Formats: sequence, C-alpha cells, structure tokens
Amino acid sequence: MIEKPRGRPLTAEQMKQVPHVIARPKAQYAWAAGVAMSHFLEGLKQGKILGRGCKRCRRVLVPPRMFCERCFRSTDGWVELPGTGVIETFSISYIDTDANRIQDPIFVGVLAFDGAPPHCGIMHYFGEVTADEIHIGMPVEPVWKPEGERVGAITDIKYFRPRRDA
Amino acid sequence: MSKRDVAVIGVGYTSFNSLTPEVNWKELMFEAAQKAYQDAGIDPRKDVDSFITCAEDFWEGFSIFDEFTPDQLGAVLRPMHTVTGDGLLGLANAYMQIKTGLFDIVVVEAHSKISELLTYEDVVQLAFDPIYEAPLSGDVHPYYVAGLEMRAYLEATGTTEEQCAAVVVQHKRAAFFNPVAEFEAQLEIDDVMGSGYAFDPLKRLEIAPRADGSIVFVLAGGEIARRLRGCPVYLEGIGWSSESPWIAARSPYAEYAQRAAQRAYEMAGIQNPRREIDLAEVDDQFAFKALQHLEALGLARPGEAGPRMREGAFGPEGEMAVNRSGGSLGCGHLLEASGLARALEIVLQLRGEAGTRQIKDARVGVAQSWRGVPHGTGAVAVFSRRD
Amino acid sequence: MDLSKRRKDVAIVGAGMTLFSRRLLETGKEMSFEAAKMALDQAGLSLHDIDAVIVGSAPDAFDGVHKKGEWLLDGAGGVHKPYMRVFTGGGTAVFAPIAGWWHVASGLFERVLVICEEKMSSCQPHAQSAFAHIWDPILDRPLKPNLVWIFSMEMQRYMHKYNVRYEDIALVAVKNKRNAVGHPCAQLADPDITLEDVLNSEPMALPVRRLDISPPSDGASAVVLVSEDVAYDLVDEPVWIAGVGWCIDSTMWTNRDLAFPKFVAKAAKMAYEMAGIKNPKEEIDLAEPYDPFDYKELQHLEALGLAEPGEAAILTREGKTQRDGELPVCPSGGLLGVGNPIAATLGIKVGELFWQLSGQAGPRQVPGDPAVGVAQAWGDLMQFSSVIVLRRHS
Amino acid sequence: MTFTEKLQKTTEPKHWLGDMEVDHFCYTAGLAGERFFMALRDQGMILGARCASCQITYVPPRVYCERCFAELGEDSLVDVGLRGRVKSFTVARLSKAGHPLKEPQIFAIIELGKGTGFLHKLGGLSPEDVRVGLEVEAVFLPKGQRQGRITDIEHFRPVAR
Repeated sequence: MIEKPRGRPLTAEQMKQVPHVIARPKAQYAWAAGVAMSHFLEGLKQGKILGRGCKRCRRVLVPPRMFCERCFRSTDGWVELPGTGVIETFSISYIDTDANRIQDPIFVGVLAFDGAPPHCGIMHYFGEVTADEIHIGMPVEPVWKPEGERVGAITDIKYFRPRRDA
Repeated sequence: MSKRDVAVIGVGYTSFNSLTPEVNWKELMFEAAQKAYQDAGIDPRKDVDSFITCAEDFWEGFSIFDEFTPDQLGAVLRPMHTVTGDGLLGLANAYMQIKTGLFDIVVVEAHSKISELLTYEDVVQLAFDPIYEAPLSGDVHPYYVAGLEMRAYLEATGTTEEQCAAVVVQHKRAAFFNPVAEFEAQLEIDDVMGSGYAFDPLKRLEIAPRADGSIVFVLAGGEIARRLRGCPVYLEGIGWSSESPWIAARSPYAEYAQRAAQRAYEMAGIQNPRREIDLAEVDDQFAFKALQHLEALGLARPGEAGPRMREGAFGPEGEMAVNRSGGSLGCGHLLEASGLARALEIVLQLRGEAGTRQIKDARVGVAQSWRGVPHGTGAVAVFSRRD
Repeated sequence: MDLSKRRKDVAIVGAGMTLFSRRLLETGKEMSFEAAKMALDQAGLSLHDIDAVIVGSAPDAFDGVHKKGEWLLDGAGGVHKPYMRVFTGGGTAVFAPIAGWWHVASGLFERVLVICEEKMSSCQPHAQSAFAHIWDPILDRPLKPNLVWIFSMEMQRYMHKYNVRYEDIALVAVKNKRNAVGHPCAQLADPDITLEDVLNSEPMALPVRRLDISPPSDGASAVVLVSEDVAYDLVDEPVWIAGVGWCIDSTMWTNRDLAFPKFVAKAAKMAYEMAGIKNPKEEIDLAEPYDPFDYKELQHLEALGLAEPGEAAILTREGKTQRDGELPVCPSGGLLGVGNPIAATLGIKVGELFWQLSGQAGPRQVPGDPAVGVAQAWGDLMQFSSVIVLRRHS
Repeated sequence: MTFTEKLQKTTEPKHWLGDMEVDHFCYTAGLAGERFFMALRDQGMILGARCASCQITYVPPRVYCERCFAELGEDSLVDVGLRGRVKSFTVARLSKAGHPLKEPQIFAIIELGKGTGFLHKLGGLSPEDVRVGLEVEAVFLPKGQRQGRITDIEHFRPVAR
C-alpha cells in the first residue's frame, strides 16, 4: 500500500533556486572502426555498399561484420551490393536530436537492401519524396555526395530517394 | 545453499595491449569468446544458458552499452545482461545462476577498450560525488584520491614507501614471463622511488598503466564440468562487498576486501588462508593497494605485507606466489576486466598451463578485485583443483 | 535431473516508491533511500536484516554520474553489504528483481533489497540528449537521431504488418492516463483525457504524437525479496516469484523485422515454463507490460501470448484491458500515466503486481481477487526484454 | 585474431571521433544538501547529521544513516564547528593531462566534530608543513560571494598557535 509517497517536486524555475551544481561533462572517444567497418567506410568513400557473406547461413551481412552472429563463425568474403532497396519502415520527424521542434520535418527510416536477406539494411534519411507518397515497400536508391566530398562516412550518402524507374 | 558446485570449463583471452586500433570492441570480444568456447568444447548458440558482460557506459562511450554486447558472444536471442562492475562480480552472478539449478552453463565476459576514451581523467572525475567531491578538484588529476588513501594506509600500518616501491619491481619483473603482458620492466626500488611524486606519497611508477583486452570465462555446474573436462578448476567461493562511496568516509584497511574475503573463504571452507592458499592475484592498480589487499585477504597481518614483499616472500622463490601474472602493474589495468585477469591467472596456474611462470603443486588460489578510484567496492574469488 | 528442488522459492514481501515527477529535489541517493525505506517498513524489516542489495538504474548519462551504481550505494543501503548493479537499459525495471531472485534462489542470501533509481532531470537541456548516445557511433549517430525515431519506425512497421489503426493504439494512452488517477505517485494522471486529445496532440515523429509518449521522470522504487524459509515469518500470504525470463536480440537492429518483438516472446516463454504456465491467456489474471509508448503495450501483450499478433488493439477497443475488463492491463496507470523514470518503473510493474496480488492496490485494485500476474519491461535498442510472473498460492 | 582476413597496412584501420556529452548536468544538492549549503552560505556554519543509535556523525549530513537507515531529519543536525584534524592528505602534482601543476594542490581528509571524514583542500601552508594530526580551520569566501557550494569554503588552513 502506498500511503504518502515521498519526493519534493520542483518546477524548472525552482530547480535554479535550490542549491545545485552545474557541470559540463567531458567524455570524448576515438572508437576503432575495426576490420569490417574500416572496409565498409572505405567502400562508402568509393560509392559502394559492401556486405560480408556467411557461407553457412548464406546471408549477406550489411552492415558488414567479421563474424556471423547467428552461426558464431567468421564470415567469408566481401560482397558489393547494388545499393538500391525498399523502405522497410519510416518516420516523419518534427523533432531534432535534442527534442527541439523543427519546422521542416526529417524523413528518416530503415531500408532493406536489394541483394541482402529480408529486413537487412541500414537507417538513413529519405529525400525527394512527400509525406503523401512515402510508404513501406517503396523502392529507393542512394543519392551520393560528389566523389570529392566523400570522406568514408554514412553521410557520404545524402539520402535515399524513390526509384522513379522501378 | 544448494549443494551443486560450480567449475570453470573454459577460458579465452586476447593479449593485453596499450592500443588496439585494428579491431573494434566487438571483434576484440569475439576473439576471446571463440577461444573460450574452443577451450570449453561448447557451441555458444546451443549450449549456453545465460551470458553476462561486465561494462560501464562511460568507459565505452555508449549511453546503453548493453545493446552492443550479444552478437560477438553468440548470445543473440538468448538470456544476456550487463553487470556494471568488474569481471569477478560477473562471475558472482554466474555462480548464483548456476546454483539455482536452472542454468547449466553460463558465460562471463569483461573487457577494456579504454584506449578509445580520450578524456579518461575527466570520466574518472565524473564518478565523484557531483556536489561535494567533484567541484573541489578542477583540473587536478582524479588519482589524487589514491594518494590520500595511500597516506592513510601507510600511517595506519607503518608500511614504508620503499616497501610499496618493491611491489612495482616485483610485478613488472613477473610480467616478463607472461606472454600477454605488455608492461614488463627491469626496475630497481630506486628507479621507482626516483620516478617522482605524482600524489605524495604515491609515485608515478606506482600507478598501473591502462591496457585493452577481453577475457571470457565459461562456468558450469560441477556435474557438467566433470563430464566435459574431467578435472576442472572449481569456483569454491565468491564474495563481494562495498564500503561507503564517500571518499572521506572509508577505513585505511580495504574493509571491502576483508568482508568479501570473509564470505568467499566461508563458502570455500577456508579457515586459515595463509596456510591453505597457494597463490594469490590481488588488485594492484596502485602499488600500495597490493599490500593493503594482501592484508585484507588475511595473507599477511596489517603492516606485515610491506616488509614481506621487500624480503621477497611473495616472489618467485617466496613462500606464497603473488601476482605471477604481473598484475595490473605488469599487464596493464584492464578496467572492468582486471578482476577476470586476476582470476584467469589463477585458473591457468591451477590447470598447470602457466608456461614459464608455472608454480609447482598449486591447488588453491584466490583472486581479488577493486573497482578503483574513487570507490570502495571489491570482490574475492577462491578457486581450487581437487585431484 | 530434477533441478527444481535445488532452488529456494522467492517471495516479495514489501514494495515502495517515491513520487514520479519531472524534477525532484532529492538526490538519486535520497530517492533510493525513500523508496527503500518504504519497502522495508512494509516488510517489517530493518536494513540490518538485509543480506544483499541489488540496484538497477539505466544510463549513467541521465544522472550525470559515471559508475552511478557505486555512487548510489549508501542511499541504497549497500554499505558493508554485497551490492550488485545490473543494467539492461529500460529492461532494468523488471530485470533488477530478476537478479534479486537469483541472489535468493541460489541460496546465497535470505533477504535482499532491490532498488531502482533514475534522475533524468539532471540531464540538460533534455533527457533526450543522453539518448543520442545509445546509437552506433559510425552507422547511426552521424544522422543525428532522436530516440523517438526508433519508436516511430517500429510503430509504423507494426501498424503496417498487422493492420493496426492509430485510433486503437491511442486508446491505450487514454486508458493508462485515466488509470493513473488512482495512483498517488502519478505524474500525468488525467481523468478527463479523450481519444481526440491524443489524436490531436503535437506531432513528434509521426506516427508518434506527444501523448503517445510517457514523460521522463525522476523517481525510485524498491522491493524486498526473501526466501521461502523466512517469508511466512513476515507475511501471512506472500506473493511468489513463479517465473523469470529475459532475452536479448542482435545489436544490428536494422537487420530485424521490427513488427514483432521475438525477444519478448522468448523471455516470456522462459518465464512461463518456469512458472508452469501453459496457456497464458487462461492462466494470467492481470498484466503490467512495459508501455513507454502506447503501441508498445499492444506489441508486448501479443509477444507475451496474451493476444494474437494484431489482436491487442481490438481487445483494447472492446474495453477488455480496462481495470474491470477480462484482462486488466496496466492498472497502475503504467509509464504513460504514472511516469517513466526508466529503471524506477519497477514500482509500477513488479511493485504494482505485488500490491494487486496482495489486495493492497486501494483505488486501483482490480476486481476478482487476482492470483497470477505478469510484468514485463523492455530496453536497449528495441532488443531486450525481462519478464516476471508473480503468483499468490491461495 | 580469429578472422579469415585482417587489416594488413597501418593506414587501413579507421577510427571514428565522437563523444558522450550533453549540454550540461544540473545536480540538485537534495534535502540534506539544502540544509547543509544554506547554513554554509548564510551562517558560515558546517553541519553534520548524527545517528544516535549508531553513534556516527555524517559530515556533510545525509538524510539517512548509511548503516541502519534511520531517518536523519532536522533534529539530527549538529554544528560540527570549523576546526578539525587532518586524517590524511596528499600533495597533488599532476593535472588531468598528466602535466605538472604550476602550484601543487593539497587535498585532505579532515575530521570535524568526531564525524566521518570531510574532503577538502588545505591552503596557507607549504606541502612540507602538512602532517597527519595537524589542526586546521575552515577559511570561507566572503559572505557576499558564497553561492551555496562546497567551494564556498576556500580551503582549510593551520590553526595559529
């Protein structure tokens, strides 16, 4: 039985009045990309989507990894994918990363790559598409940054847009 | 308590390196895991009932690091969780799970990828109380707390600075015989004493350098272990305990280790640790900690570990082998994996697989961990060979 | 081999929680103490009686303290005791008591205290800022994601695959915010909320709107677990932990079909097997599935085997999941109504089941003298679930 | 390494820079902190909280006894005075970056009113003159500059003989 729960609620204003400490954390990292992601990022720089094949389960893993998490064995070789795919799911976002409201919504979602197993892809932005036309199953293709601007990052792809030819 | 016993059926580990730029944390863990499963002769996708990783978010740079652990251990769509503590705390959970009888084989992983953290000192300071402790130190290195604790220990026990320096000499020499250790060195006490005060009375060379690495243990119920390995190493007892988290409110005797040892010994049926234990691996993130911990484990009386260390009683020719692995001073401090590194050495020694540093007739060993500045939490595990 | 004889049965004999609020004056340590004290008082135990403490808390990046388990230690009663923190993201709320269960079931400890704490208001300007770091640094973070995105993408996929209408999903928010009116700790209870309020609330990341989301909160909760050897000394009718289960799916969340949470189903299977439950729909009297977003309650009910995939929305529309319905779901008011201090939702999941099964839920009491309940939490990158089945024997 | 291929050139491994920061953290001092810091700021007083049954005085105060969980309310507050004894100290010589500090800083655990130790800095003396057992007293910022923070105490200095 909860009789009188404790806790002294504060308004945002009160929080500034009560004794408190403000501090800015400093937590910076240089993560090693590792074997698989170093290749993948190099591929992006060259305008390629690279996957890694597992002979046992016959999957092409993308994003690639050096081991297959289902079979628990080393993967076997590199596979270049066409880069096209279909929208697996999407969102139309009116908030940014810090939950600030934004006027022009971000179209974002997960696509499944052609040439990979079902539901196998990455998250990215969608562009050149309206809220009315975007749908699950929509065929899409990558829009790459110009070669000289690519640095080996997921943002070397500007976004995926509907494949008008499909 | 249930009568089922618990044994180690496999260990796997990478080498311990100051940098590992060629692999990410997943690939590092995969290597240790695959070696452990080979060693145990099991298939993680079928044979393991529960997986545990030991990690802290800010060491890794992820708000929820638990997300990034299952694939490389073979734990996808299986029971798995994170312990935010060192590897021995992971072993404790595995031990309890096996004791319930519902879990037969449990995997414990701990690792360090600390070379990727560029602001290590700031993150250590982020573990201080944000109201009363952190605002005091500004740009001062947070390891000053180790200086405070070392002074309190020296005052309380009469241990000398030279005796602490002897720990560095011995552990870094031991590391020559450990192929996975990276911080071996041929030093004399004068070298350590002359290395300069960092946080008086703590000297620069008395601080363990950091290293990357991953260690995986596979534990099983005794009846399974005997079937798979014949004569496994048993986890006979495990204890863990905490003192106050307030920096200024702790004892100079590492009471956390005393209490943890008490429990572990009780479970293992050890009444006279000095007589019954053949080798010890204790936490030595700072040289004096090794002495303080040896005393807390009852392997020396308060104030006695220092002189005995200096005489060589814990060395290769001594009466009890201590940190033959090289400890954190010799292997590098592996953050949450340091406890498992201590336990790993015990297992290898008890199996007779310790190569050129092998101790003769080792039957009972104890491993101990401490969670580091600014905290007072530690664990103790007792292992044995029963043949 | 008959393994069941090896373990001790484990009972819950006390629970406690603080207010859930957008901001609390109390430090995380103080909140932990307040919740723990309430749970101990209810169990008639003092801190000296407690053999070990288990703490659950989600990201350190909320409270802003590295190794926050260590920092919380004195407020959680862990001084000079074996003290353990476990962490499975949002799943911690139901996972910490599972860890408590094995502390006792193993026979190592007789009486343990389980405490979950979260102080999200420390993280400024918004708790969302900490969630920016749950993503893969190379693949996801450069896209500057917001946590709501994953929910929105999952919800979209769920609606698409099982033909679920948004109007039915929104009814979950209405139900839970109304249920929370009976909860003294609630942050967002609203007796007058209507379906239109939810449907017309501000778009966040469509299809998710503001009222589909539970609010970030400060708060703490606690439960006391004891072994069969001492349970009857403390209470006449203990509430037993009959089953526990947990499961994690692959980190590679963009390689999974997000429509159905397989990991929840696997965790449930593990817990049901241990509890001897063969037909959950028949045998379970009430459920506290994790509801950080309204559609998650539905997805979780389906994975818990309490509805067929796509059917939970229909049960909701028909009123069957109301407090007086066939299967009361989130009678506490859930995260949507009481608040979402991530791990601390222990109090409205396992805590609520304890109060319901022991007839102490007051104005929230579900009718019909319930005897078996299931609580579930969910966490990580749409990836982890923990499940507990509680049972009263008589 | 247990993979079928590895990186073969030192230029091949890539790394990725990032952080786990937020704009800032705002830590409330809490129930006990409110009492402690008001007294510190307004009255220049250092408070502790005494658990009568465990006979422990917590400095700074907590709202609970960490041993027995007795509630330590207003009535358990005690003024522990401004003078105490150094229980331990260190001379910190390194910055976070590992560089020698221009001015080494002395940190100490100070026993105030027979309470648990209190962590702060020492000032007004050189490192050679510190020893365990030294009597010290708190030096406060001028009243107008105090903000209700632990740094309202500038440091502790030796008590003049």
